[in-house]
Amino acid sequence: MSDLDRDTLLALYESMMTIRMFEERVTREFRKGDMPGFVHTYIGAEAVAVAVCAHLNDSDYISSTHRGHGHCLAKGCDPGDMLAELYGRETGLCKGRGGSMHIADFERGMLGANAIVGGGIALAAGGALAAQVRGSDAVAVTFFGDGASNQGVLHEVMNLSSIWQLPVIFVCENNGWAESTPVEYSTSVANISDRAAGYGIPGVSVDASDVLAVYDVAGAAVDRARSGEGPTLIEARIGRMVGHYLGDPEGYRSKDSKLEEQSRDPIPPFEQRLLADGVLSDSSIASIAAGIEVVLDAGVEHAKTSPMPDAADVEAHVYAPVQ
Amino acid sequence: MSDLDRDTLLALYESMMTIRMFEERVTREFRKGDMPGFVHTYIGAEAVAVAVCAHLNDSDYISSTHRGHGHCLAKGCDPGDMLAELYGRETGLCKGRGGSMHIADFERGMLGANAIVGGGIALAAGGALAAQVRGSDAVAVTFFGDGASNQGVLHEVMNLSSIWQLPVIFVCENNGWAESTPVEYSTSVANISDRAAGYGIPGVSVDASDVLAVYDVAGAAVDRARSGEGPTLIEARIGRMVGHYLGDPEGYRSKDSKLEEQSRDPIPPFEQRLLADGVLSDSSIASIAAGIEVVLDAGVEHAKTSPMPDAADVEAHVYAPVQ
Amino acid sequence: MTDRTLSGAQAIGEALFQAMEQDANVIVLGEDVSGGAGLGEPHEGEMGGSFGVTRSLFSAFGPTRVRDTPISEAAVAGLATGAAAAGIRPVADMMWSSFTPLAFDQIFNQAAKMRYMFGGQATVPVVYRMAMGAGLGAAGQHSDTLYSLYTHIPGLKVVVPSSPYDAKGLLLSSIEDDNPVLFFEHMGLYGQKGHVPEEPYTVAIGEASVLREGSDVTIVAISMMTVKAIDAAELLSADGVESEVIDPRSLSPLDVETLRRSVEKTGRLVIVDESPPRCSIASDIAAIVGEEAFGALQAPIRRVTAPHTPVPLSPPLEQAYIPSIERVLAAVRSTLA
Amino acid sequence: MTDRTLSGAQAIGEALFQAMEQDANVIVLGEDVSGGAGLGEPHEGEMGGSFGVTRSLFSAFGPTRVRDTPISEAAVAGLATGAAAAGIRPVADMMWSSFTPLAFDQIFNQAAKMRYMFGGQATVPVVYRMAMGAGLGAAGQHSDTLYSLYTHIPGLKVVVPSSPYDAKGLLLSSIEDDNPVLFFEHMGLYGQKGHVPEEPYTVAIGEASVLREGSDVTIVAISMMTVKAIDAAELLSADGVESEVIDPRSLSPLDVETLRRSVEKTGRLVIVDESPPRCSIASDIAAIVGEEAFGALQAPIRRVTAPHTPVPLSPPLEQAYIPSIERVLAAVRSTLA
Ligand SMILES: Cc1ncc(C[n+]2csc(CCOP(=O)(O)OP(=O)(O)O)c2C)c(N)n1
Ligand SMILES: Cc1ncc(C[n+]2csc(CCOP(=O)(O)OP(=O)(O)O)c2C)c(N)n1
Ligand SMILES: [Mg+2]
Ligand SMILES: [Mg+2]
Repeated sequence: MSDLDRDTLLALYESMMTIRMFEERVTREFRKGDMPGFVHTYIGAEAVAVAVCAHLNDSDYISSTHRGHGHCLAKGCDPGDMLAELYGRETGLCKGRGGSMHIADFERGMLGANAIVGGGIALAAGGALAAQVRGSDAVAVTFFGDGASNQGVLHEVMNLSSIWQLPVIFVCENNGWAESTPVEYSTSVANISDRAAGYGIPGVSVDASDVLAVYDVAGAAVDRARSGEGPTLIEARIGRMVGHYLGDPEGYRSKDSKLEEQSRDPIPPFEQRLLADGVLSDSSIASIAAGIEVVLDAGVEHAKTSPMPDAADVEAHVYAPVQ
Repeated sequence: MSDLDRDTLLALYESMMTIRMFEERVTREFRKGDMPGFVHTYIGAEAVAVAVCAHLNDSDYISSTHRGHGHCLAKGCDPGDMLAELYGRETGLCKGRGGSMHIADFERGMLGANAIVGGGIALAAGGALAAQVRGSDAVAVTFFGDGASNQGVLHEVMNLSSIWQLPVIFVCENNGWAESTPVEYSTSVANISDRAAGYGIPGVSVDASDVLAVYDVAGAAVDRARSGEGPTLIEARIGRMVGHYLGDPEGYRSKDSKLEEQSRDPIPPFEQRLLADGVLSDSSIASIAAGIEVVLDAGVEHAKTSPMPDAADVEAHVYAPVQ
Repeated sequence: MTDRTLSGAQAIGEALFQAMEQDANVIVLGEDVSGGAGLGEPHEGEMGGSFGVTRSLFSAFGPTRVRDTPISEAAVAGLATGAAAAGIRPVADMMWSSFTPLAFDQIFNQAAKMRYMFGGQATVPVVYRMAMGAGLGAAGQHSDTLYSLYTHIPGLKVVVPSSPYDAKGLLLSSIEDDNPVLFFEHMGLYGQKGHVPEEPYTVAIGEASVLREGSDVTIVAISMMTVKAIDAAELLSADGVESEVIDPRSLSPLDVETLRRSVEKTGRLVIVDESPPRCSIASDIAAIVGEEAFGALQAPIRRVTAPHTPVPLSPPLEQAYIPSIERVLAAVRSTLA
Repeated sequence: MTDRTLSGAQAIGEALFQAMEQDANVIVLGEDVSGGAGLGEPHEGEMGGSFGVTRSLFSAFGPTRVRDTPISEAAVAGLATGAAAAGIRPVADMMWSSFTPLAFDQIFNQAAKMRYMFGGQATVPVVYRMAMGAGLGAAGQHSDTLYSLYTHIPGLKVVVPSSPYDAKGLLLSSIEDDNPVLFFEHMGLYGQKGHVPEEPYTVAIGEASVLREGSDVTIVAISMMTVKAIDAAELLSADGVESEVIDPRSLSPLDVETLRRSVEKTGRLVIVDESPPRCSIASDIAAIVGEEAFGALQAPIRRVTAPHTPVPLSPPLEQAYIPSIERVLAAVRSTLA
């Protein structure tokens, strides 16, 4: 078990709560009908993004998925700018061009959500390649799902990253499902982490209802990468507490199995533990939540009052100007 | 060691010799300059195609590579029609449209050489899928190189074939090189067969300078597939006795290393063994060779005297007619 | 009977169902085509693909012929291609056309070329179905049309239905066709209602449909742009301008004859296409008709297309991306000026 | 100095060498770009890619900046894209353009769209180099041109040099460019000899080159089709027909202005393009010029293209596939008839 100081523990907690409350707010706002596009929330997976990104700084890169809000927030993106993006506003992180599935923040090394399943894997490894070429100690993390683990590009990139000893960490968020398809059906191996052996890199599975377990595993992988020892594959096991996307009727799974998955929520056990250890108190929990609520209120207000992009600008931002 | 009858042993030998002599003849003819295109010979790999295809019949499928002559011959393609194809003649297996890198013979389940490295892997698995859908006991074999083993499609197809228990055998011909790139550099695992574990299928490496060893391993894999037990990955280790393509200056490897690889020729030890066992004699060896030479002479004659396609037919064969 | 009405999604689902009934060689495979089908049991609440199109198939035809797949577009397209070459008739659900780039080698280098390279011995009766188009706010990596790319590729057929009736008939033709067919289902088609006979029927691939006759200008519209074209034509009619609206229905092969004849009559051509303009079907039709009906043309051929950009999320931008009725009207008027 | 002559392959190699000298952020990666480089030691007899273009790089710049890769086109293109987004300038050697379909998702869905989807924050200075074209008997799966496909895609630049001079200058521009550039090197260019200054210089992307002036007909020729166009022009000149021959040099962006002005002068346009005709750059130029110079056109625009087929192996078929001088002459004459 990690021997973390109070501040780190609190930061992990607050970061997880920020994601959870952000996603719950997005869920409510989305239902009102004025948020465009498709939204996939990160509810239930918070421990992964938070525990991994706790080891990263702004020079480090991450690439994300269609389910990217948690990665953004954990990497330090501004919730208000994110909300403005979700609402398609000119003030959004991507000026409203991308939305939930294509949100990015290059200043924070956040190389983008990706609506192509598996689409971010090579990009993050590219970030790691750039770091290696420059001789910096930056690392890169690519988050992807169990579904994405069957995309060919993962195989290619794990192989290439291994032979070049790139500072990249492969984080597979195994929530048991790819849309309606269960991982037991789609994937020919018991532990996705077992595939690491085929690439000569360490592979480890971790129960991601335990944020501290993920923290340790991720810390070791980031250290390895930073010190030039190459990639690691981490399989983080989570329950998919919600539907695949906002609005998913979920006809393909039973109420019982969903309840079972919801019981793997990473937040309550961590909260209990921090309460027991005196790191949190009922009142500090309330005040953290209140603080986040203030940020989210302001964020939603910012988003909804921001201007839409001008239709006349539809052709802007396709090409970088020639110097 | 296989306990094979005389006829089978002789058939294996004759088939290997046919490939070797075919390729030597092609090499000579190519140097004369009137054979178009790029040619990659199968010299040194004979044991693989021969030992694997010995377990197959015309209802079984194979897919091949840019180095496909050996697979064709082992699957029963006519040498004369192959030569006509290499010369781009209307009488060729593909009416001169494909040439060496795109030679096929659907009547023999030979789904094509493939000039895309890794391009045949999914096609053969598709053949296996068709067999499974039809409820037939046909199997499919896909041959590919060590270089192809790093293509993403292999990962996808091994996974899919495993979960569907398709009757497909993955035969990786590891000759140590992909063009000028050594497998030790390109590939992040000691044995390519070790990757099978990531897909829940058996993986085995075999020294393919020993045709009987390959015969046994392939037989077991074909039996598994035919009886519905699913795929196998076989890594057949061979030496690359020749250049990557006809004309390769091979500046990237030393004479010594080439000599070492040439010492892994599968034919001499097998010939010695058959001589020792009385299956072959000096005179039967000579008469087999003479018989093959007759076929090749006739084939080259057939090829060179066959008409070229008519330029006016350049647009034929793009689409199947609508019934 | 004659007023039996189905949505585009239902019409496509019915075509698949009937094709599978008629021919045991027809199989359906793709991500979530049933949904949880891999678990073996037919079940309530099947997903049936992203738009419910394939919902009825698993229960009726079972796991051998209706196969959920992992997320492995190259393998899905590649196995479908190989299985077709080996004699069955797979219908691969590629979900959205924007995902086909992951399978592009299988479609471009394998399926499309196989018959030609092998001198005619290969027959590759595979259909790749896919949703496409902007309008749902799915943004950059889901909303591409891509039919222009596939039209460039010899060996493929490209089908773009714009009504439930055509969707059913063209899909049945596509499944019967012995060539690889890219079957593009626009977002807007799924919800559209229209008359669809219950019995199986085919609509020939390669025959354009004249949706409206007119003598002043020809408007060729691709896929659901037909709706804008028809609306524009009605508005123009009020001004006394009679438009002939043509839906090519398939882009490869293209019914050049019908287009040429119309333009010879009207002397004017506007093409409405939701793809970006460069090397697009709009350019292609303009080039072909510009050559074949040169003498008849009384005005430059106008193309109303998406801009040369990816598809944006934000609603005002997405609306600016999709060709509008106003732009169609302006283009038609410019040919009359 | 002024008569320093290099082959196309040498000119491209020199551009890469100089770009790497000038900017430590430039790296080269791809299958066999050195050959055996992975073994660590610089060595004699480097392969230097399929055509020896990159032969000098590994010894000069070492294994960090010159990287052989496994055969993993998607990873090669994808890592190059990601590395570019992360601030370096990778030049990815894709070998032959026919192999880029394996990397199509990385190029189409990632590299091309990144800047737009992310509201302008991404800068993706990656170059994908590739050989292309028929003529070597490499047949169906090696000989595609494919520049038309990439021209369709917003966010990409597409460069098609036709002389050693342009190849060097355009490659240096491409590497300096902050956008993803597809750099197409025709087989025929590698062996072609021409004047190439030793010092680094750039040729601007987006500026066509008028290879020959003339007032009777405009011939636009893509990549090495320029050679056929020039030869045809000389033959026509003997008959008193003066052709203006234009090489667009880049297809995206396209120098429409130069094309339009020429056709306004000549009133006639023939386009020579080695790709299949449908949704091709030939169609695209015909559509654009047909619209912009409509009033000036005295004859239908003729496209001389490959047929709508894959590339055949057999020499007479391959020759029939590639546009011939005879076909160019016939097309020009038809515009004058
Ligand atoms: C290339 C591609 N194929 C299919 C889809 C459609 N799709 C979106 S999310 C998804 C499931 C992804 O599953 P997983 O990777 O496990 O991530 P999760 O949603 O479970 O977090 C699918 C199939 C897509 N967006 N991109
Ligand atoms: C997709 C693709 N990438 C690259 C090439 C160029 N190429 C042809 S053969 C070859 C090496 C293949 O190595 P391997 O798979 O080991 O087969 P071998 O030649 O050793 O039999 C390469 C890179 C190609 N034909 N197709
Ligand atoms: Mg999942
Ligand atoms: Mg090899």
